[in-house]
Amino acid sequence: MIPEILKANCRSGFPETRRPRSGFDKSMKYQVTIGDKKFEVDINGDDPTITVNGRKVVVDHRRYKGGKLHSLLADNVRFEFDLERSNGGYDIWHSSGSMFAEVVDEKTNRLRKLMGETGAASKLAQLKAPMPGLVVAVQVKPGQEVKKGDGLVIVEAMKMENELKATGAGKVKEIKVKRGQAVEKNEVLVVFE
Amino acid sequence: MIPEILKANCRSGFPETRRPRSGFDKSMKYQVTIGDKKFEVDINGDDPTITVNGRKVVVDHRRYKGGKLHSLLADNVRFEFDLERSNGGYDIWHSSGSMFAEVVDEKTNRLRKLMGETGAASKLAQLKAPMPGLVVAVQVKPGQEVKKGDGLVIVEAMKMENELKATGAGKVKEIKVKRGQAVEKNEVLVVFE
Amino acid sequence: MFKKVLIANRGEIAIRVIRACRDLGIRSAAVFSDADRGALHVRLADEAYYIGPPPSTESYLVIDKIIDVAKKSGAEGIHPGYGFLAENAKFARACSDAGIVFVGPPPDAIEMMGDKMAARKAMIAADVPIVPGTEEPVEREEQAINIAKEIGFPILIKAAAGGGGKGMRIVAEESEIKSGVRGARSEAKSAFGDDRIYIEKYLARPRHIEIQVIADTHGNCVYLGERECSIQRRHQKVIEEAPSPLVDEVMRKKMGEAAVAAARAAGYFNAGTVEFLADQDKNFYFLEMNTRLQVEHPVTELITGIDLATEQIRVASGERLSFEQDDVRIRGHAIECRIYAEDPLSGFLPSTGLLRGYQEPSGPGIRVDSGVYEGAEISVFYDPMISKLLSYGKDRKQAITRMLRALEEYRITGVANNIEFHKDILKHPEFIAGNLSTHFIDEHYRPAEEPVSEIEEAAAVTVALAEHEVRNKVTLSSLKKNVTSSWKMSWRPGSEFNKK
Amino acid sequence: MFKKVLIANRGEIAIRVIRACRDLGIRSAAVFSDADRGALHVRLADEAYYIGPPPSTESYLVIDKIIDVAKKSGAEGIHPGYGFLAENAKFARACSDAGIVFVGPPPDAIEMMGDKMAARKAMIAADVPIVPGTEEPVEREEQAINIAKEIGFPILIKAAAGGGGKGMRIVAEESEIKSGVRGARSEAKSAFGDDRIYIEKYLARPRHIEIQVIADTHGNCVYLGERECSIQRRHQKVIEEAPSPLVDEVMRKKMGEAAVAAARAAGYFNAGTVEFLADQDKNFYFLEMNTRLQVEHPVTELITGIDLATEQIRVASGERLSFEQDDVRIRGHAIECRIYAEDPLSGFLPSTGLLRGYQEPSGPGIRVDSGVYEGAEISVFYDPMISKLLSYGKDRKQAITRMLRALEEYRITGVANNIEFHKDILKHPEFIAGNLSTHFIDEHYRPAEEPVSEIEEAAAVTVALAEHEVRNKVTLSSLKKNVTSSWKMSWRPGSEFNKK
Repeated sequence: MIPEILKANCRSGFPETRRPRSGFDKSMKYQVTIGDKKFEVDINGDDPTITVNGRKVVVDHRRYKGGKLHSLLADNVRFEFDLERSNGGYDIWHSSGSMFAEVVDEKTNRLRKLMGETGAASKLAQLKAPMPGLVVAVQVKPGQEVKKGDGLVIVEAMKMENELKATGAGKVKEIKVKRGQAVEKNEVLVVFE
Repeated sequence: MIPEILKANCRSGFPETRRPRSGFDKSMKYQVTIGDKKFEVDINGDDPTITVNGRKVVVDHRRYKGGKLHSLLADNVRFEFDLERSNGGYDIWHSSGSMFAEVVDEKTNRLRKLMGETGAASKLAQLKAPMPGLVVAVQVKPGQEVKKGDGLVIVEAMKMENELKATGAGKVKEIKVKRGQAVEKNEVLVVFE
Repeated sequence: MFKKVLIANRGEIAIRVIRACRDLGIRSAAVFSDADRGALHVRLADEAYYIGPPPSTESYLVIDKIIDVAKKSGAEGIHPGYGFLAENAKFARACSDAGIVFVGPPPDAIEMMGDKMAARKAMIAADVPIVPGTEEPVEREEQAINIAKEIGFPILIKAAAGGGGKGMRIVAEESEIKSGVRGARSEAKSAFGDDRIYIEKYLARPRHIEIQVIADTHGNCVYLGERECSIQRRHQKVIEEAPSPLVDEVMRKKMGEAAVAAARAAGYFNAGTVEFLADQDKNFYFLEMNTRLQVEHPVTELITGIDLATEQIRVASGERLSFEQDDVRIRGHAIECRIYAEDPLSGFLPSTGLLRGYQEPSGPGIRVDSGVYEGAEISVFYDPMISKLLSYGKDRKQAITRMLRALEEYRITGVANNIEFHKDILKHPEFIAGNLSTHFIDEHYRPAEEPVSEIEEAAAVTVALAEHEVRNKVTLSSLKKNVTSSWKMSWRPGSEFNKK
Repeated sequence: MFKKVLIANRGEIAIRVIRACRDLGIRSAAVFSDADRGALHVRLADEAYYIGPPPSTESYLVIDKIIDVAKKSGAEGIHPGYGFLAENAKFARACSDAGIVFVGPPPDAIEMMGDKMAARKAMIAADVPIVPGTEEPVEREEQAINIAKEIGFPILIKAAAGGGGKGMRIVAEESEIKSGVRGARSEAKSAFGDDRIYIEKYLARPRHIEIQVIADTHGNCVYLGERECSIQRRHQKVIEEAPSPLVDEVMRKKMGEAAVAAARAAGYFNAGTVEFLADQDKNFYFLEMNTRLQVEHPVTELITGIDLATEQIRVASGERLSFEQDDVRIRGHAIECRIYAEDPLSGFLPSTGLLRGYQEPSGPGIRVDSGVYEGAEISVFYDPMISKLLSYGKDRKQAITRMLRALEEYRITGVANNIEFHKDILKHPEFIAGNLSTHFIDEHYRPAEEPVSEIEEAAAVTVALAEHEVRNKVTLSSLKKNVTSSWKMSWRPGSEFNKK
């Protein structure tokens, strides 16, 4: 079986494909969370006029380059994003950086609210290695309170020592690595309470 | 099901993949036909030393960019080809042009010879439209003998009139299009006897 | 200065203007047909407006649509690029009627220079040398025969509204005149909607040399040296260079002053090019004036250091030229190779399709003005130009050397292209010696019939190895061992194989 | 001249040398580790030789392997690029022992300039101004404290074998000295295998200005103006420009002559760079000499029109310099932005992975020296530089404007990059005013914490539309209707959808 996402990618690789005129649900509300900002996007079938946080916008959205390149004209203003499925959401690459978006439809969102979930939690949970490398120093101990910006672990990679800092406040629960240890990208180094 | 060729493409997309050390047939002979030239290529499992028309060459062959980009080092000389499956063979794009290759293994080749097939026949069989366009003139008639370089059909495309010429000698059997007709790329325009 | 400019064009020239706008701090608005929604000019502009179906007659050439989206966008100026509406006086007038500045010359100048007859008359009056020929359009075929006899064969039949080689016929003897007139007329009719033709003396082995001029609305007009554009195929330029190997300081000054006289005679402002035919004895004759930015303008930018596209917009907004004639200094040598999706081995037949692989050259002395990207489509609807490859060096030799290096680096797969053709020309002893004429291709270009056998052999080996790999299906697990973790990270979407 | 040159390097500098070789008609042979088989330098070279596993200590740094493949290839010269073996005197000697020309200075000059202490001594003897500090390596921490007290705080602790900011510590007060010495020593040990350190006065708000020199083996030595490289992060240059906004004709001549004196004192030939620290009053002090082609050499190429890499190879082959001091003319202004795969918002942490999308800028005044392509991997094993983006303009203002335009056009996805960082710097009023110092980043760079809300909103809309599209599974047939035939032609391999 071709996974669903691959189908989507291949399909949207056709440069000339217009947004199809049929087969879409009549109306759909999506809640998109980027960082601590939330965007309500209402899409009505294949109507080019959508609303975002209540404001009407005329959009023209296409995919190119095998589906990864998303071109958006929003009221004729040009945007370009490279979208990559990641952790149930999307990694969004754009010309000036990257961000992560979580997207849920209205139904799921309502359900979640009922169940008391908070959506994309942004509290300090764990420190992951941003690249493969060698741990040259661990600067914290279990039980230690840290605040945003505190140095946690130094990883040597690409011939440079990189100090990984806390992105928020928290209390160290467990150190998963020790000095001299080689780590993979995204390997968990420190767990917080 | 993922078609076999897609698998091959995806698999070879790993840039760091070395030619694997196992699972290959011990020895295999291929006959590759490009134009009117034939090349016998002997490959012995994953041995980097192969022979081409009896001459030994040390090769390092990898695929990049989703499998389409083939990099070959032949006795350390660098070549690069973009291979695309086409009509049971391969379209080969390289930095100075393109060509078509037919490839058969030894067994198939022997079988073919027994059955009296000639392999990639290069005689004038039909004229296809090299691009979509409009037929503005047909310059030959059924029964007419043509020689290499004779004008056959004029197709207007990209705002220019393009005279399609005979690539060899032959006798016109049938004209498939008429003046004013729009044609697709690769549509057959003239059939030869 | 404008705050927003609409670019009524596509491809590399639209991108050239987007870059000029950015350099001036102006917002750029692109237009696109259905075929161009994913085109590079749309990807690079700040805004983009849909203007209709792929055929240019239903989109890029529809004056009302362009004016409408210009108004909608709030653009204060429209840059027409080259081709399409660039030399359409009606469009220039429609712009000013809509209160939008047309980034180009006054409509009257476009009209005068667009009418070859009127232009010739004006040039005669302004003492600019012209090629002997008719001053009025030729009506009947008999008339054509008489004129031809008068000025002598060979003659050239040209469309009055023409350009780019369309509606053009060379006639060597009387018997060919009738079919030549008919052919030129019908081609002119379909290309320009105007079947008037005229006749002039056909110069044997002429060189095509043109002078770039730019004028402001305050009466200043400056020439920026010449470009030699003798290397042509299908009557269209493919290689241009500046300075010309033929032109010395004396000839440059004479031609430059003639070009300025031509521009002044037309009441010209903004950028324009006065084209001349020159013989090997350095005589030159006015051919026509192109009332727009030329395809080959970058060679002039490279040798003068003057940015023509930004200067155009500055002048259009009413500013004075930022330099005078004496400030113009020529340094080094520049060459442009037009890279087309076409097959030189089949009579330069255009090629269309997906750019499967696309990697541009770079490095010292190289500039690429392109309108495509890997994965983009070369469409059947428009000019099959992929890019303009430019080289710059301290002298002609270095410019050629660098161009050959860049051609060697350029990787284009999926469509036919003329890179090998350019290499053949640039390596030709006559080209290296600077012995150019508009017949260069016919006289000297002999494409290699066969690819180099070394490449064929390597291709055969590659095909065999590829086939071998496919037949001996390798299990995933044996492959995964060698894959680094970072790769695994990035190969996520769309791959079956990382899901086990 | 050589017929073949081996390039003992990778990435953009290997490609720079390949281009120089092509310009000279020399065959180029690349080397590659397992991680680089598909790297761009391998794709562009004429030949390529495997030299071992990814870690550079097992491949690019192994002298024997390099010499072996050079012999095997039949190369007559080896160009070391920068980094790796470029400033390794042992390697230069191994080349000449093997009968191969090292494209660089004589081993003795490398050795002398590589030893900071020896270099300082030689400079004192040659009357080249130096920063006050130790002339001998510092042995014990107590010794360091005494020296520091003598020359006054702040002081700088540097590795004797150092370069590129490694093994470097700034110490503001006595209490920090011990840890500073220890840190610098251990970093120096692991980076260079040599833990000798020395101490010098730390200049507050210095500017880093360097002079390019080139000398032949016939006793000619010429300076090619200065480059200002004050914009640094992690003690590494990120933005360089030429000429320096600080330097006038008088200062240029003084610095140039000092640089030539420094080179002569070392018995130098080939290209080299003499680095100076300068204060805002135009005093300057010898810092070190880099005995190789610098990363930032293209800014000098752009303003002088001299091709440094080809000139290097010419000189190495025994030719005389093709120009004299009086021929060197500076025209215009050039800037280089080093584009790194790193995250400026996380302390410039390097980023690795697949370049999902990669589109380089181009157009007037832009040159990109890069070592990557779309689909290539930024590997963990080497320097995370993606490219050197260069702009050239008639003056500093135009160079900045064009650089900002190019940064705006540049599209890199899949790895973090510092494009926004460069934009922030280039738009900063102090940068525009030319008020630079090596502390510029610390003092002035304040990254925007939040992305522009307009982009976030557009991203949210795009995500919602993408999700909407995926959920409302469109049947293939409805899509195929709109697909042009040429597209279908080219989409053949690997696609399920054209097989019905």
